[in-house]
Amino acid sequence: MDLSMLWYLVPSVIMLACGIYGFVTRKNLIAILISLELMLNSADLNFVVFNRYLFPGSMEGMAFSLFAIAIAAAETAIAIAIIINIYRAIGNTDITEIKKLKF
Amino acid sequence: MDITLPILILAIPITMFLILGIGGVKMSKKMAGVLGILGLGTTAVLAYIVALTYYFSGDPLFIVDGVRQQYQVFDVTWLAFTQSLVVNIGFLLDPISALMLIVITTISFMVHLYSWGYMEGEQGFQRYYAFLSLFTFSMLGLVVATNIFQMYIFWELVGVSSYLLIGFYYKLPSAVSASKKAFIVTRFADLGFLIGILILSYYTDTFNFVDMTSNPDGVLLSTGGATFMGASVLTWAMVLIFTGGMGKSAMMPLHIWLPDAMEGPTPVSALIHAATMVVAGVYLVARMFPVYCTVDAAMTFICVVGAITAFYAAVVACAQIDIKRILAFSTISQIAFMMVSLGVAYDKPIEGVHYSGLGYMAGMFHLFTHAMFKALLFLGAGALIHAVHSNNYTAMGGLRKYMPITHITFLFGCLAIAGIWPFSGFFSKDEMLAAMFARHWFWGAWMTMVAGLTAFYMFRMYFLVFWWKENPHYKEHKPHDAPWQMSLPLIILAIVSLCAGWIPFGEFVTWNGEPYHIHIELSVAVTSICIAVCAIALAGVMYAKENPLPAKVKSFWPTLWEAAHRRFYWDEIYMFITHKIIFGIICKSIAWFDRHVIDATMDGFAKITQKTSYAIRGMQSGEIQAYVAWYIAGAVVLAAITWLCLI
Amino acid sequence: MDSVGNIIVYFIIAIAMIFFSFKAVTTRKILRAATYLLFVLLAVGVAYFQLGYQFLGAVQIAVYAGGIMVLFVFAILLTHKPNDKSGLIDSHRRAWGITLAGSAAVVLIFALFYMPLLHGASLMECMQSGGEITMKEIGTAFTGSDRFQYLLPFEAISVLLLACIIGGVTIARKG
Amino acid sequence: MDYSQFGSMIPELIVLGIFMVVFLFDTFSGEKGKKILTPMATILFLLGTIAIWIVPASGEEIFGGMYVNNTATNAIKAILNVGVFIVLLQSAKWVQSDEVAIRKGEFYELLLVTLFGMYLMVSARHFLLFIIGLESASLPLAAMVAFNKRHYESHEAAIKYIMTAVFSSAILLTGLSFVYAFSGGSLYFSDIAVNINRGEMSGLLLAALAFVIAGIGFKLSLVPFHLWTADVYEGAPTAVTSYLSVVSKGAAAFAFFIIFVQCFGSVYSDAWEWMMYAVIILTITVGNLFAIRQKNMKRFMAFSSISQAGYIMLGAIAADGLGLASMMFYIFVYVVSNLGAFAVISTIEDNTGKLSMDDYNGLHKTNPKLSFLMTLAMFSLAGIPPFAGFFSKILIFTSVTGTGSWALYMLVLIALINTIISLYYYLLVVKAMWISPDEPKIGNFESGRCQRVSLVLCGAGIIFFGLVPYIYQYCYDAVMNSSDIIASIMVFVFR
Amino acid sequence: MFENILIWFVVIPVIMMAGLGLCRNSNMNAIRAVMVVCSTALLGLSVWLCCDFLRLRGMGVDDEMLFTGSWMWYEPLNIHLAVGVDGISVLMLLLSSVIVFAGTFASWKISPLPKNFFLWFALLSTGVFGFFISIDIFTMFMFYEVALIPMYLLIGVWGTGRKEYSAMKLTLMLMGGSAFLMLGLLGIFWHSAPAGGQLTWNILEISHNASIAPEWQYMLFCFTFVGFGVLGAMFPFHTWSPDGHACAPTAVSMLHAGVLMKLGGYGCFRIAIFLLPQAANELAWIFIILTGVSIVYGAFSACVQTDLKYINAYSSVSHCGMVLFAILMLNTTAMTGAILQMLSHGLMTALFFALIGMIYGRTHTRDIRQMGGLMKIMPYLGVCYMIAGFASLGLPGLSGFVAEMTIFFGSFQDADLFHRIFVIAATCSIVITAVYILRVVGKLLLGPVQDEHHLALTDAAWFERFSTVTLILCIAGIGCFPNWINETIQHSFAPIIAAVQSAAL
Repeated sequence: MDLSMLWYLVPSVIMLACGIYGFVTRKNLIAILISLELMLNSADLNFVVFNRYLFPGSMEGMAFSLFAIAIAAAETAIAIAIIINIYRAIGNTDITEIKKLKF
Repeated sequence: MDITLPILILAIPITMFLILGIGGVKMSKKMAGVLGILGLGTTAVLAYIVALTYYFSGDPLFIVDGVRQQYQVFDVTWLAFTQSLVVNIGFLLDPISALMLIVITTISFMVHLYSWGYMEGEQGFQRYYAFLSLFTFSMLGLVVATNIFQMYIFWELVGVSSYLLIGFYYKLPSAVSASKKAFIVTRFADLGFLIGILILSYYTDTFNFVDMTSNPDGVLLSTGGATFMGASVLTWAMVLIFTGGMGKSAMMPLHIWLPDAMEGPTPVSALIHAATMVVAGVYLVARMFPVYCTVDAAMTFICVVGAITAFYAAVVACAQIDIKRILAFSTISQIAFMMVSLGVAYDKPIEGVHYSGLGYMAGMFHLFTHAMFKALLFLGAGALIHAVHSNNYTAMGGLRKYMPITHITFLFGCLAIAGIWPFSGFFSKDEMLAAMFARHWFWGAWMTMVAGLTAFYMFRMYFLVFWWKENPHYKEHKPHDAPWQMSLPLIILAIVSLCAGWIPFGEFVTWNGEPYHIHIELSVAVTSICIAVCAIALAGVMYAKENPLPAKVKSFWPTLWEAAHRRFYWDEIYMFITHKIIFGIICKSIAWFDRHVIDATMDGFAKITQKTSYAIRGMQSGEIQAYVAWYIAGAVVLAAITWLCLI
Repeated sequence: MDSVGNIIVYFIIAIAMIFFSFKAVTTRKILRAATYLLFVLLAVGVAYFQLGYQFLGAVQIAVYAGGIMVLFVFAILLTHKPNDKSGLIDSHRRAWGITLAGSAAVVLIFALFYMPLLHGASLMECMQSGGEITMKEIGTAFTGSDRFQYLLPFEAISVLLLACIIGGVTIARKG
Repeated sequence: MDYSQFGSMIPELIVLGIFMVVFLFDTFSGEKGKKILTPMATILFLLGTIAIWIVPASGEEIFGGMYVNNTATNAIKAILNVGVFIVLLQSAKWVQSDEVAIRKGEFYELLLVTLFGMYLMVSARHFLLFIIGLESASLPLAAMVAFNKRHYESHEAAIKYIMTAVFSSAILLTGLSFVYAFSGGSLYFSDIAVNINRGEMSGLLLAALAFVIAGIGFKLSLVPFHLWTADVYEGAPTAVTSYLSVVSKGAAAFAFFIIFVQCFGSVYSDAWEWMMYAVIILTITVGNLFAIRQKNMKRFMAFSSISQAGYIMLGAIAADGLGLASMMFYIFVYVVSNLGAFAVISTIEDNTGKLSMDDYNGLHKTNPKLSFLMTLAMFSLAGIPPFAGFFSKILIFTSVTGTGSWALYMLVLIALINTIISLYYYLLVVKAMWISPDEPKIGNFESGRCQRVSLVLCGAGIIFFGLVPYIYQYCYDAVMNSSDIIASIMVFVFR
Repeated sequence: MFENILIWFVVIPVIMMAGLGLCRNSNMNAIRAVMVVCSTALLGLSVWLCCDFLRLRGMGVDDEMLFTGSWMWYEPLNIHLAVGVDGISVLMLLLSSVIVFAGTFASWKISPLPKNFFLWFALLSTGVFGFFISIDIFTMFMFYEVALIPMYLLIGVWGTGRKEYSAMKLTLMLMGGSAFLMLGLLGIFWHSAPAGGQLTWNILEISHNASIAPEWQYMLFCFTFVGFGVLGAMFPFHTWSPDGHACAPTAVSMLHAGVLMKLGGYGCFRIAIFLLPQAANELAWIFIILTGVSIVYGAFSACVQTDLKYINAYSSVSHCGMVLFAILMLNTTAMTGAILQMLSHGLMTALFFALIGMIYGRTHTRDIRQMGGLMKIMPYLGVCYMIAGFASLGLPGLSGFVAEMTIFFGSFQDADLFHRIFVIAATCSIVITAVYILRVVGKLLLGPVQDEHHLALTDAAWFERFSTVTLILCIAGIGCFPNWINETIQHSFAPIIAAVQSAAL
């Protein structure tokens, strides 16, 4: 039994799908951010897997993941700052209450 | 020939029109009247000089070996459609145009003079004279046209002058609608004329009359035997051109405008709707005569139309109350007479006929005499109306004592039109009837009957106006003869009507310019005089004194009388077609279609856009999650669809 | 043929990833969700180790599981009372979520299966042909300016992080 | 290791230099010094802009081909700089207001960093650098969007922006990870271009392309990746909105062209031409349809900018030198036109606080000059000659039809029909200002000095940029002198 | 560049705009001074151009275009500012300057915002003049659109009635037309030279190259013809015209109906037929049907309207339909007629709209049912209206007659039944025209006065007289002496006819 590339890619895709599901369904901003982290992780994992299986001689994918982690950290930081701001403004982090701007 | 005079003949009236039209407002009435009369007088003198020079100078330009020639005094390019199809404006002198020059300027001058008295005190006196000048110009331009297109141009111009003059009393709705009717009906006829010109000129590649009439067979050949819907294209062309003539000359079924045109001032009716413009159709046929002769069907058509119209108009005239209407129908009838006369003529010898072109000469002769006596009658009617302020004979009666000059001159006119020797009408009518009998007994018999009717209705009017019984209103308003400006033309015209028959007309006007010596055909003359006298006698019996006979006759067959009085409902039919069908159905539905279908479609695009805009606004629901749902759905669908489509 | 150990480890991390991802997006308690996320991150870190990228795995655990999770926990504690449960998700929205996530997953998995480059090489073979990446190589790559070296991105991301700090400060600053 | 390579990144260094000066000055100066921050930043930036226009681009690939500053990228940077300069002028009054005065240093810093990120986006020839540039250009923007702290809308806009941004970056990263699978192990554009070939089309590559389009489409606000746009534009401070709508979009469009032509040029007609075909139609149409109903001027401009993005992307679907030149020209014209409109909007907002289109009724009675400029801007955006917008539109249409394919003719037809819809709503603004019989709701006021300068600049740009052909010539020459772009077009786009 | 006389046709309006820009809105006299000086200058310039053109032609200069000049504009796409005129353009310039001149006087007392009004008016004239002098299709199109858009504001701000709706509708529909047009022009450009040749926008070069493949010609012909046809009020794209004209202020209606609608016809043969001759040969029948319908349909629609401007707008549909109809006949005479009709319709519609504006300015209604007997109250205007009406219904001696006759005789040259039927249908319009013109004249001018209040109204003021007299003189001038126009333009068709004929072979 070989652990081929797909063995890693499929869970990664499922993780992505979970992230999408979470984003679309959760009401709490932080929960949504958590879903986003899942999606980002899934992408990182893809890079690493492709790097390992397809281009084992180079390290582009790994380097990309490394930077992606840093970017994800920055994104999370900004997002959390804004969420806290929202919390200060409206007293909760329920996304269903943040839809004043529409149509 | 020097071209100065012909140019002046055209230039003076149009200049007068411009001077009076633009400067008239600032002018006194007297000045305008004098200017108009002087201008027209000069024109008349010049026209006489030109015409008499043409007839009598013996110049080889005009007459060669006794044959009168067609001579283009000038012919300048006005508009070039193509290399060969060029519209010229020119001045053609030939027997009929010279004749028309005389007729037009004479009558016009008389009318100018007469109007000075008749129109005194009317508002827009200057305008009136301006329009008269415009009309004279147009009519002169029409008759001297060297080509059919020039004729069409002036044809339109006389139409518009007629429109303006009929609508002279523009504050009266009836005058306005009458003028509109006149213009539109003739315009409709002109459409036929135009299409006819289009067809004809396409084949002949020329507009020029001389080119066409001098070589009618060439015209026939040029069509190459092309046919359309079973008739040759030349037939179509000539019939359509004749349609134009039918409109102007008020032939059935395009006659309906002429009776209404009597809404205009009476002198105008005398000038335009009796003497000159309405004979333009006759003139047109005469002008194109050799070409018509190549198309038998067209000639037959002219005869038939003329015959029917003549009879119809005569019958209707018997049942009218308005004296101008009676005169109008009589005009229609008389013009139809001329048409038939032209229709029976032929440019080549016919077996058993001693002179096949007689109808042509006779028609022209009648045109001339009719112009004189009909103008006389109209002017006389004008004097009557001037005196009693009504158009209806019911307001008249017994006027012979009050208005002796009018009475005598009017009687002269009636006798002339009835064809009583020695009045001019006798001679021309006799020639016409002779020509008809020569061609076929039917035409002769039919038209003799019409001549009888003519005598009857004219004298019916005469008796009802001058005899019958005195109208009680005279006590308040004593009618009297008109002032000298009006009486003078009456007298002159009466004399002319009396004498004109003695002119040896055939020496001057024949279809090919060769002289023809008129001789009275005794059998025809006697017959027609007998019938006329009988008719006059009948009229005398019925109308000379007040008696119940007319009422009895009327009640004997009331529907006929009513129908004749209502002109056999032609107006109602036209009203129905124009108002109900064209306006009510076609125009309204097109306008509706435009607003509610086409425009609505355009607006519909806008509405659909707006509606879509509202329909899809839910996409922008304000929820991030929905946004992201769209986002990911978009990306996935994009991938999936491309995948399905491309691989 | 991969070693049984690898396979077992694989299954553990795969199941952990799938299970905890699922739990993280379905649980109604936000703190639990954060915890499940932590497990997922750890599992991914382990996967990196297993794939032979130790440095990356370490970074994953340090930055993600360490740093970012702390941020999350702080944020949650700042914005929530203990035992706060988020409201029930309405079925309408859940259906949409499932549809979207499902279709995305289906399309991508199909795409992966039909990928032309897919070759059945086992992890073992790949590990052998590539081998591990040493810290030295990584260090050189991150400070070099040649091809396949990342000095410029490295510098650039430092600007990005500085900007994010400024941004965070701006947002958080009162007034 | 050759650190001297940094020396070739002149535009970036200039921007970073200004950033450092502002940052340090802001941090260490006292209350008094803060007063000259705005003029200082503006003047420095103006000098920097001039420097970028003047200093010739080296065109050499540095960092192993990861970064290149050729004439085309230099030109687009210069264009972006013009936009940022106008934004700086416009925001001069706003940053002095109580609400943001204490944070104005941060405003400039974030602005400059995002600009730096955009520079990287357009110059990147490696996906890693590109992603970093993209994130630098979008993450600090979230902070800028949240700048009006006392306004709830600002927060809502910020959260919507950041959430969508992170989501889109996750999607983009996923897409790139799939691209990586086809890349032969290298994320350099040139390598990917060699390794992706037409024979091996697969679902995964299509998914990758779709995800990359979605990822960049977020920045460009292409439909259906645009939904954040209107809300964010409406909620963000007007200065930030104008910045978002032109500068950020312009950079993304250019980067999009570079990526899709240089990397994916070989699968142009197999894949992404059709994706973009659909996306462009959707973008233009949906943007227009939404714009019709808008009453809030900023929201209105948001939808207008969505549809404008569709037109910009026509340059990408043309995928040749002419397309790129036209696109750059379009961006430039769009910058002045849109900023002209925003200049008016922000002037009015700063002075009266009014933002609704109904408030503009009868504006010409009190503020004829502003109305006039707004009219010019609207006409230019709608593509009416003799204003610049007409030229940019017709040139971009020309470049698209140049490919000679029927499908693209139809695309242009659809775009042209959409210009009618867009004309409709642009005219609504004109109508409000000139035709509406209502009494004006906005009184007469004196606009600030900087605002006036920006208004004049935009007005002049709108009038002259089309009539004077040098701008287009500049873009065209810049593209034609960028050998790497031209080479990639020659090699990969098969006609 | 400025040594070329044609450039001044654009420069003067620009100077006009600059001059207006310096005036204040309240300073009516200064504004009028600028307008009068500049529009007189334009009139003088066009008369001078006309004379010079005739002189050169008389000297035997038989180039297709005279006074040509070409200056590179957008080099990468080979876009030039290329100018040149043939007889047709000369006449069109003359017409435009006459109408701008008359329009200036017709809007002597415009309010509010006179300065802005004249600014947009000047921009409109820039577009019109620029269009007629251009021989580069890019600049031509640019000027075309320049002429379209000021209409929105001119109608919207200074119009009457449902002005917002109408202005929007007019603008959007015309822009819709120009969308098709633009696509057509782009197609022409990209096929303007054989493979490898230098692509060009220059009309003369394109027609010289004759390199557009037939299958492309078909599509491009439809696009360009429809594009221009919308402006030429071709059925079924004419509905902007009634609404737009009804709401426009006087001078704008004059310029729009008088000149702008001519852009459509001019463009149709200068671009659609000249550059795409083969398609013109083969597809003309489609548009002959549409334009034939326009002629009759417009006339019938006009018969039942009650608003003066609607009547005139529908009559414009009919008359402009005739222009396009004649152009499609593809022979010299008919095209000459089309040009004459453009001139004639331009002048007489301008006159009509000027008069309607003046009447409306006094009575404040345009509904013919509420008016009557105006001839008595304002004889000057009444007479002018009648003259315009007579010109419209084709009275000889006025321009309409000449134009229509040339069209009919030209169109009749085409011998097949299809053309004949449509020609005859078109000739029928002369009767319908008479019907609606006389109906209006009868209701409006003649008959009893309907409204007592109208009795107090005054006749035309001096500037109104000036404006109308100018137009009437031109109408009568063309009507009485048409042949010089024929001679001016007849050579101009040679290249077009040659192109069409060689394509037919």
